[in-house]
Amino acid sequence: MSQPELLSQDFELGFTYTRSTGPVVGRFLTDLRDRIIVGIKGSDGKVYVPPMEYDPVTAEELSEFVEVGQSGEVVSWCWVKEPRDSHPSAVPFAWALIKLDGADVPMVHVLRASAESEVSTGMRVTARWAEETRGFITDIDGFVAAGDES
Amino acid sequence: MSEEREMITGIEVPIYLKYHFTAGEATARFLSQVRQGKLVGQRCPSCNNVYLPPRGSCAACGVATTEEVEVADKCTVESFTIVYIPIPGNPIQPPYVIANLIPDGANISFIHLLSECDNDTVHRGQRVQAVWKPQEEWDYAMDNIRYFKPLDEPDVPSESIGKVPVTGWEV
Amino acid sequence: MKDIAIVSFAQSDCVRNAGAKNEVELIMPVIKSALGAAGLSTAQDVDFTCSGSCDYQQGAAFAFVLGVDALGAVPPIKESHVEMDAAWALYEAILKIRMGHADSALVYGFGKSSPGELPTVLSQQLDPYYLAPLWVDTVSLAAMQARMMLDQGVMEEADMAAVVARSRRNALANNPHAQLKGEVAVEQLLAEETWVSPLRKHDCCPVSDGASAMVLCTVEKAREWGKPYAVISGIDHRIETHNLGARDLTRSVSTEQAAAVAGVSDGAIEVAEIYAPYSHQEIILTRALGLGSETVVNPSGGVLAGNLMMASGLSRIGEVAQRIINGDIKRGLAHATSGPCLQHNLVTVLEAA
Amino acid sequence: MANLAAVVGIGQTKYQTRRGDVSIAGLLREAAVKALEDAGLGFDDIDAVIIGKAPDMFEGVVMPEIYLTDALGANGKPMLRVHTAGSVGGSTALVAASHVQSGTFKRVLTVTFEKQSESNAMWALSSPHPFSPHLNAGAGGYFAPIIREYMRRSGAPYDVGIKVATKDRLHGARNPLAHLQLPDITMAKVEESPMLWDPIRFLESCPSSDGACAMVIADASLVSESPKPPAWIRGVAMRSEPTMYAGREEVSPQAGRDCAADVYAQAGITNPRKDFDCAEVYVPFSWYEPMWLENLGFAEEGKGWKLTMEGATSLDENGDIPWNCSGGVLSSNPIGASGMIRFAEAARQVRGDAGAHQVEGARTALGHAYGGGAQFFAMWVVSADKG
Repeated sequence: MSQPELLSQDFELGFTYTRSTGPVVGRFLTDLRDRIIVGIKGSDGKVYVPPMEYDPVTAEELSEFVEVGQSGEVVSWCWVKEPRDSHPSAVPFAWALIKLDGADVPMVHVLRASAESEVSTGMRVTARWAEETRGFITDIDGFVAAGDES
Repeated sequence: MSEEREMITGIEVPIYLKYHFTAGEATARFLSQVRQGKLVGQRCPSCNNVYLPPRGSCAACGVATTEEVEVADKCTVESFTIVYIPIPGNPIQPPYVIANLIPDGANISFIHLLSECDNDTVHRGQRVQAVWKPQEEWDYAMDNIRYFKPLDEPDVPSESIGKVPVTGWEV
Repeated sequence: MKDIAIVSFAQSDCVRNAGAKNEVELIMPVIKSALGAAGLSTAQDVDFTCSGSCDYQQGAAFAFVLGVDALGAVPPIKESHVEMDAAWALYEAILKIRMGHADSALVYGFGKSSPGELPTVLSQQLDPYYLAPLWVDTVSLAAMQARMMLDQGVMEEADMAAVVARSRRNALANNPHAQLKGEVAVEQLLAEETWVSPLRKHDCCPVSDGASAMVLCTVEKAREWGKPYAVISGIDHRIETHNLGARDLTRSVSTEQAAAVAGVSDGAIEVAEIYAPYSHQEIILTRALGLGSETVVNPSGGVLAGNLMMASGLSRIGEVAQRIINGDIKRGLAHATSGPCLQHNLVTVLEAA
Repeated sequence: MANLAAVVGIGQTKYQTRRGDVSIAGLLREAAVKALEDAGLGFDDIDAVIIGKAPDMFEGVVMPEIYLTDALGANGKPMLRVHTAGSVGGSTALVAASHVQSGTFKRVLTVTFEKQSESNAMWALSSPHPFSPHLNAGAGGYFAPIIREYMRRSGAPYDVGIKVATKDRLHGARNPLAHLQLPDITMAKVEESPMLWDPIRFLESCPSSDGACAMVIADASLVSESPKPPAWIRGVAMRSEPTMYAGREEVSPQAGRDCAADVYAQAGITNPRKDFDCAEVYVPFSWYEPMWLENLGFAEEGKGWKLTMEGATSLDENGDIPWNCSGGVLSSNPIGASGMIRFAEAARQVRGDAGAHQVEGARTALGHAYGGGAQFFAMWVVSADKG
C-alpha cells in the first residue's frame, strides 16, 4: 500500500446574512445611526444597553426605551496584544465591559487606547462614532478615554 | 426624535470564516489515485463489499476498511435524473443527466454526469464508461472524469446491479 | 427511576492537529475501545446511541451524519444527536434509559477544531446583532471575567498560575492522552508575558482534535454483563442569561443550581473533574461546586491539558467514572460547560455501587 | 415503563418566505408564547426547554441555544439543542417528550425553527467544502433518482406526484398558517410548472420558509391544568441508518419500516390505514407520499400510489386516511421546524383543534419526520384516548 498523500486546502465558509432585526434591535440600531444610544428598562427597572428583547429574569417582552449617556465607566477589560484578522482593530486594543451613564448593565465593545497602561478598571470612557453611521453595532467605532473622543 | 425617520428593520452581516481543511485518509488515498487516472475503492473485511469512493469504513458493518481494490471506469447505471437547473459553480448547461453509477468491481454507486447520450433513453442497467479529461489536467478531484458516456454493451439485469463480480459485467 | 451505570469510557489522545483523520477515523477507535471494554462490539449491541458535535468546527454541515458510518448501523439503530458537548448527549441517553426505552446506550463526542480558528468560530455563538458582528472572541470574554476577579480580590494571578501548574503536573502523572503536561513552577508561569491580558497563553486551554466515547446502562444490565461500574447518582444542567453584563461573572450561578439538584453536597467528593477552559474558571467552579481541600480537582489535568471541544464534557464524566470503575475512589463529580464565560453548566455525581 | 405524557399546548408562527418583522429570537418567541397561551401557562410553569433546528449555517449562529435562552425563559433551567438533519423537528419533540416520560420533569417547552431567509438553503445545506468527492445537485438531485426507481418498480402513472402536489396545496389553502396559499391550484397547473429534477417539477417541491413551531408537553398529572383537550403521546420511536452502504434499500428504507413497526407496537396500531384517522408525514417532494404510504404500511408494496390516486389521502375527496391536512411540507418548510410541525399538526387533529383542516372526529394520528438521505426517522402516535 502506497503512503497516503496529505491533502490540505484553505477554504472560506462565508455568507452575508440578511438579518431582520425586529422592533427592539431595530430601534437600537436606528438610534445608533442617529448617534444616540438607547437602552431598555427591564421588569425590575434595570436599564439594559444594548436593549434586550426579553427580560433575563422574568422572560417578559420589554419595550420601554431609555436614552443613555455616551460616556460611562469601564467595569472590566482585557488587552489584545495580537489582534486577530476578524477583530475590529489591526493594532493592539482593549475589549471592555462598559457601563454607560444611565445604564445598569454594562455592554461589551471596543476600547481604543495606545497602550495597555492607559486602560484601567473604573476609567471614564466616551463613545467615538464611526465617520459614517448606518445602523450597525460598529457605528460606535469604539470607546476612548473621556476627553479623547474628538 | 423625529417621527418620520426611517427605522432600521434589517442588517447585512458578513460572516466569513477561514479554515484549513485536511481530507481524511481514505479520501486522500482515493483522490491521489484519481489523480493518476485510477479508481481505487476499499473492500470491507466483514461483508466483502467494495466501496467507491472509500470512506475508511464500511458503514453497514462499522469496521475500518483498508484493502484497496482497483475498479473499472466502466459502470452500470443504478438510477438517474435529468436536471433542468444549473449546479452552482458548475459550467454544465441544463438539461443534463446525473446518475448513480456502480463501477464494475464495486458494490455501491457514486453520482456523476452522463453525457453524449439521449436523455430520454437513459435507463437503469445501462452500461457507461468514463470520459477522462486530458491527463495534464488531472487533479485530486472526481471531475478528472468529465462525464460518463453510454457503452454499446447489453444492459445488466436489474436484480444483478451492484452484485456482479469484481471482474465486471461481460456477456 | 432506574439507577444508571457507566461501564466503560475511552478517549483518544488530545492532539493539536489530527491531520488526515476524518470524523469516522477519529470516532471509530474510541467507540471500539469503549464497546470492547463493556464486552460489546458494535452499536447493535446497545439499545440507543447518541452523539455530540458542532458543524462549525470543521466548517461543514452535517458532520454527525458521517459519524453514523462508524457505528455499523445496519440494521438501523435508535440514534440521536445534539449540537452540543457530548455530556448533553449523555443526558439525552439517560432520559431514554429512565423512560424504559433503552437499557443500554453508547454516547460519543468528537471534535476536529484544528481546521478553523476556534476562538473566532465561537465568537459566532454570541448575540447575532450586538456581539457576533464585533467578532469578540471567547478568549477575550474570559479575560474580562478574569480581570473582574482580580479587581475584586477574589483571586490573584498566582492562584491562576497554580491551577495551570497543577494541571500540567497531574497530566504528566495521570493522563497519557494529555496534550500539555510537565513540571512547571508558578513563578515560571508568572514570568511569562500576558497574551490577552490578564490571561497568559497557559491560562487558556489548548485546541485539540479527538473523540471520546462511553457505554452506560441500567445497573441491572451492568450486573448481567458482569462488568464493574460507576453509578450516576445525580445529573443536572442549567443555563443562564446570555447577557454577560447581567451576570455576576465572578460566580457561576447555573453551576450552583445544577450542583444542588445533582446532590453534590450529599456526601464527600473525592475527585472532581471540572471543564474549565481557563485557569480562573476552575477557581469559580470549585467555589460554585462547594469543593474544599479534601477534593482532588482535575487529576487528569482537565481541559487545560487538552480540550476536545464537544467531547471534553463527556471526557470529564468518563475520567471520574473510570476512577470509580478501577476502584480508586468511591464518589466524585464531573462538570461540563458550554457558551461564553460558563453560561451553561452540567454537573454529574458518580458513586461506586 | 414510560410515564404518560401529553401535548397540552401548541403554537406556530405564520410560515412565509421571509419574516422580516422579527429577529431570530422573536420568531421562536412568537411560537413559544402561542404554545404557552394555548396551554394556559406561563414561562414560570416550564421546567426545561428543548430546541431543535437544522444546520447552524442557515442563520450563521453557532449553537444558538446560547443566544436564545433569554427569549425562551430558559434561564435557570435545563436547555438542550437537538440536531438530526431534516428529521430534527420530530426528534426534538421526542427528546422533549423524554424529559417528561422519564419522570425527570413535569412540563417542558419545545421549540424548533428555521429562518431560512437569513441565508440561502442550497448554500447552507451544502456549503462548498474541499475534496468533497460528490457532485452536488441539491436535495432534488439526490432524491429524484430514488423516485424514478419507485416509479419503475411500482409502474405508477406519471401524474401521481402531480396529484399529491395539488392535494397538499388544497389542504394548505384551508390552513391560514401555511406558507403557500394556492386555493386555485389544479393538476394542470402543477404539470405545467417547470421540471427541475425529472420527475420533480417546481410545484412538486417544498418551498423555503421562515417559521417556528412550539409545543408544551406535560406529565399526565398536570394535563388537567391546561384548558384544552390533550393529545396523549402513545408511542415514540426513532431510527437511523447510514447514508450509503452496499445494498441499501433507498426507495423504502429499512429505518423507516423499523421505526413505524416500533411506534405502532407501542400504540397498539395493527392496521395503520384503519387505526389512524389521519397522518402528518414528511413529504418534501410529492412522490414521497406514495413511497411513504408503502414504507409506513398504509399500503402494500407497489400500491401506495393507488391510495393517492383514489383520493384516500385527500380531505377534499373525503378520503378515509387523509395525509397532511395542514398542507404538509409541500406547503410550508422551515426545515428545522418541519418535522415538529408534522408532530404538532397530528396533535392538533386529535385535540379537535385543527380548524378548517380538521378531520372530523379524529382520535388517533401519526406524526412523521425524516432527514438526511432518507436515513433518519422520527415518529410519534398521538391520541385523544389515554390508552
